[in-house]
Amino acid sequence: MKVTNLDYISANPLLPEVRDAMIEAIKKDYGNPSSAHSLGDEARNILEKARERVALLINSPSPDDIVFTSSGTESINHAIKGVAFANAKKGKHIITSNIEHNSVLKSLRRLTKSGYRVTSVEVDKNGLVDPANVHKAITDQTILISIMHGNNEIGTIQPIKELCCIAREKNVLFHSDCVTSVGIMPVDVQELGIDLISFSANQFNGPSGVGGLYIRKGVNLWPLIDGGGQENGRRAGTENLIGIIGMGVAAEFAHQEMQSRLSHMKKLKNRLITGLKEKIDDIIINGHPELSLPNLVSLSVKYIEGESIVLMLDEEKIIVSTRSACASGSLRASHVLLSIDLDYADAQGTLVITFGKATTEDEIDRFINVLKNVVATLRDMSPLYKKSNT
Amino acid sequence: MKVTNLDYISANPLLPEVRDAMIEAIKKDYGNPSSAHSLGDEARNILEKARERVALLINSPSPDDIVFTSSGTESINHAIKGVAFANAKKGKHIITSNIEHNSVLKSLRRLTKSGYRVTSVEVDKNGLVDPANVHKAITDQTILISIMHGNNEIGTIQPIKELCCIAREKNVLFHSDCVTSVGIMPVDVQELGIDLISFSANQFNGPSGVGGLYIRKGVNLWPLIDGGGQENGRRAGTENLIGIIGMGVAAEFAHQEMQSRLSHMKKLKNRLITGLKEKIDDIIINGHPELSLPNLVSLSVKYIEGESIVLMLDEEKIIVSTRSACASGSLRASHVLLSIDLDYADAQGTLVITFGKATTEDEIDRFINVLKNVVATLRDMSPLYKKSNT
Amino acid sequence: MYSEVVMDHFKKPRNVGEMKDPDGVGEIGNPVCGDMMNIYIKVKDGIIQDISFQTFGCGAAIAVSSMLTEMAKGKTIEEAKKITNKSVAEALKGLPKNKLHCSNLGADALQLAIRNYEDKKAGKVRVKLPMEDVHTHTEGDLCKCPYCSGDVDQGLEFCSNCGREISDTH
Amino acid sequence: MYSEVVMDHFKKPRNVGEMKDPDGVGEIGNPVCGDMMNIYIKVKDGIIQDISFQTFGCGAAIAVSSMLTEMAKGKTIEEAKKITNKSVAEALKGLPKNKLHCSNLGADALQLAIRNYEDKKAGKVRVKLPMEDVHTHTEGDLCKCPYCSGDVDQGLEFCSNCGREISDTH
Ligand SMILES: Cc1ncc(COP(=O)(O)O)c(C=O)c1O
Ligand SMILES: Cc1ncc(COP(=O)(O)O)c(C=O)c1O
Ligand code: FES
Ligand code: FES
Repeated sequence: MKVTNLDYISANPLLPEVRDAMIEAIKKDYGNPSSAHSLGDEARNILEKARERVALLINSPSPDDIVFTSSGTESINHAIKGVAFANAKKGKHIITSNIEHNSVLKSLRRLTKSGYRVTSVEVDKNGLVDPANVHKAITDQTILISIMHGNNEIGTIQPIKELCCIAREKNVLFHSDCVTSVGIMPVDVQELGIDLISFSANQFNGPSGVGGLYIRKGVNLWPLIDGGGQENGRRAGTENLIGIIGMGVAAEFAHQEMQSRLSHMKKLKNRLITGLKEKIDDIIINGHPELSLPNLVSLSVKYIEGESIVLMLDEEKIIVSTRSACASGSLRASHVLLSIDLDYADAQGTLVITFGKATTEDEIDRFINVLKNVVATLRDMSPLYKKSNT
Repeated sequence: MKVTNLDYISANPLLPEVRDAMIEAIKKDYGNPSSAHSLGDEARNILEKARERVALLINSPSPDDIVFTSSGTESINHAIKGVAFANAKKGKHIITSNIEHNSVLKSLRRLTKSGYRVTSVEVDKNGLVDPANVHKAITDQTILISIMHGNNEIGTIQPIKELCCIAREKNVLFHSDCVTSVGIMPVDVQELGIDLISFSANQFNGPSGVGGLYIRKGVNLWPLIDGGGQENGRRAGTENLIGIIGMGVAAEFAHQEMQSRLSHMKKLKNRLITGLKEKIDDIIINGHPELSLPNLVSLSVKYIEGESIVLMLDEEKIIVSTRSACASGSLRASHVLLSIDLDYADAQGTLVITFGKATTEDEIDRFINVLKNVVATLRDMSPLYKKSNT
Repeated sequence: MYSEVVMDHFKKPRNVGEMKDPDGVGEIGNPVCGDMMNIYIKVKDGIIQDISFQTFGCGAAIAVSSMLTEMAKGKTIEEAKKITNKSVAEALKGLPKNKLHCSNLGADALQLAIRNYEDKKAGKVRVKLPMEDVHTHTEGDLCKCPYCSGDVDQGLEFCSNCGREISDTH
Repeated sequence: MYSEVVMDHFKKPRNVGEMKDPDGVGEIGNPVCGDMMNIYIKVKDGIIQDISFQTFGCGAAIAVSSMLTEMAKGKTIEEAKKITNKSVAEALKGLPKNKLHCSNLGADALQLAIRNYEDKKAGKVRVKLPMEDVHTHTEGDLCKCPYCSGDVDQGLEFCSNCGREISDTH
């Protein structure tokens, strides 16, 4: 039986067109985009073509505002540490939220070791940040606000435009981890009025290990990686041209197909949520009912634990995840789920279901049916289930 | 006519076996190595296989000591900044040499903005560092010595083993930028007794934008990129699995074919130097006559300027470079060439000729003949040539 | 990720379920991951006649529970006391590094059940085993990971052995 | 990298070579890259009758020299004085950002040659045009790149416009 992949957030399958472009690039075996000879020219042209495509996807005023990186994580580190170091004279205070991805959290934690102070604002039960809280947290020492767009565990989408407005008014830079949103839903840097956004090719069917950072013109930040003059001096190191070419093609298709993909995913999401509620008792759908990523459902199954659900589904060739892949080595309950006041045991029984363009309604239906059985089996084993029934 | 590529250092062609492995990986479209399900297992296995192959190439005691990065440059930034920040309590003094690659220089320059002090030791006319000078430069504040293995502009190979000995005796960490040596000549981290080395897949016919960092067990350093738990917590971010697979295969072949490649390149290098000296007047071969990379010749052509030579050769479908690609945006004379006391104008007239496994003797011969004509044409145009003849 | 033996016990766990009128019950929660396990034993003539488990936990925890009950069944109390985390993990043909702590859950729950049985016989109240989650850090020295006891590099917020996140106080 | 016109002038440079008994000579060195250019002119009745160049420099510098000599040939001194870096660069259909400074070399050498011619006529000694290589940096403000006059982000050691490396004092 074909594998049903409902863990797109960990690894989006490559779009066939992306795959072909990358294979062609490997066969062509381009030169080094920095070389001052004809092999270099050819490579540089293809690199800049990819940059234009990515710029279009996020409506960047100029392709030059895009820096290619090796992952969403690198982009985030670059933005946060880069702004922090370059603006240390102005102040050392940074504001973030309680439900950020590890790459934001750990970059900030790292900075606290160099004397930076971090304020983390709470979210409500739906996972929403209240802009008023961010406003209140700003001091004259504040140099940066970093709040994510779509949460990767519960899907909640933050009011970035409103937050950017506040930041601009107070003359504070604003960065958003848009890894889960860019390429999935419209993200327009000019409309948002944002200073920095981080994103990752794999989230929109491009290759893994390729990311992007948008830097508004005039924003002050240090490179994370110093060396040669690549990427306009903003990020040194010979480029992963094959990956970047793949990202460019993925960006172009994500841009073109945005609306049709969105309506497909919304349909799947509705079907999934309705089906789950109908067939399985004692579940919680986490996150905001409307302001939520179209391709993600966060499901807490009471009385049982997530990893065992994942393993049992895996035996049935259904792939889901308990949380984003990069955190799956961690055994503690997710800080995101605890932040929305989920009970510890419920947090441990949470699945993140993500899907995409190629996912079918049949796959959704099969998932619901198989999950129903898995839940029954595991609940039979669970000390919590019995307790709750007596 | 087929292009004659004598600029391997900017972009090594992919080995056919590497190309095939990467194409296969793209077609397979692996999952995320961090995922706790079967797609993750598969991806993790292939990632670890690549790590083993790379470990073998440099004789690392364990594959776990290898961290995959996005370039030689990233590895270097990681090593230098990582050691500096993690050991700041011990001291803030770092020793390097005058002829390091930009990624070392600029990482160090960045650190000086955070209160670190850098001592840069001179090299002699052959480009060699004198270990006695390094020894003298060590203070009780010294935490790191970073000296490259094979120089990328003149080829000179430093006495790393001796330098490591000194460092160890003084309890100072030693990092070496081995980008030009790993995969080209034997580099054995255990025999060298070294703490950290940086390297890059493309130098041994792997893909661009994939690097490695060897970290001896017990060495203290901070990650450059914080976030998820990838690479044993040493480097966060979803992996560029396709590139890493390519690096693994390239490492395996570099390891197996090391001796035959070496003797092929030595033959080419001899032929090239002899031919040049025979056919073209007023040239200088830079670097050490023996302690030099087998695949690189640095040639200064008096009275004319490098870029115009490169362009004219390019018209004849011969690709060479004036210096490493990542520095080719820079117009100043190379700091490396000035450090070996080359005259400013001679430094501007310098070519770096690099070749590899697939290069033939015919290509070398054709290069020499075409160069002879180009040099004559440009000298006719040069105010310096006339002056020197009157 | 898991060995075949682990997967077999996970997929077809032996001795699942609550026991009516057990002679001893061991209940334990894992401080690392928040998972829970109950072990029920029935003892006759100093021999564990019947044993069953309930587990809220990861695949390893379920496999450990299952393997443990198989190992303990039919053993004397004295023999069963000798079952350790290590012997369970070995019987499972190993566990991933960051899952080694899951085997603690099993052996500890069994020992608690035995203690509960003995206490009951002696008329005492049930005791909970204390669990440590302390991360000791000696300045200058390498710290030890609280989960796998491996060396932890300073500056890392992960144990480089088991990959476990280590708390801020590190 | 270069336009077709640049490549054409580079590959087939016009008016190459030293001139015997020139009426004016302009010699200039480029402080950015260390390249050099000599321009020789022969003037009759206020018209540049002949012009030639010698250049030690990059492809752009050679193309600039060639184009410049073509543009100046046959022009009156007054007309030739109006030839600027910009008009040469435009005639070449543009230069890469980081090569814009190379066109300075050409126009400046021509102006020097004309000055030399006029000075000779007036019996003066030859003067060298002063060249600036100063990078002014106003704290708080964006600095200006000394090469392309674009804004330079602080913290960068490169001009983000032309890609030129900017000295340590930045
Ligand atoms: C000596 C040396 N160090 C570092 C680098 C940078 O490596 P990468 O191009 O992989 O970033 C190079 C690149 O050629 C090099 O020659
Ligand atoms: C919200 C969020 N931020 C950051 C990342 C890290 O991106 P990458 O995996 O490209 O390093 C992820 C990964 O899934 C994510 O979901
Ligand atoms: S992770 Fe909790 S017992 Fe295994
Ligand atoms: S780089 Fe010197 S004139 Fe062009």
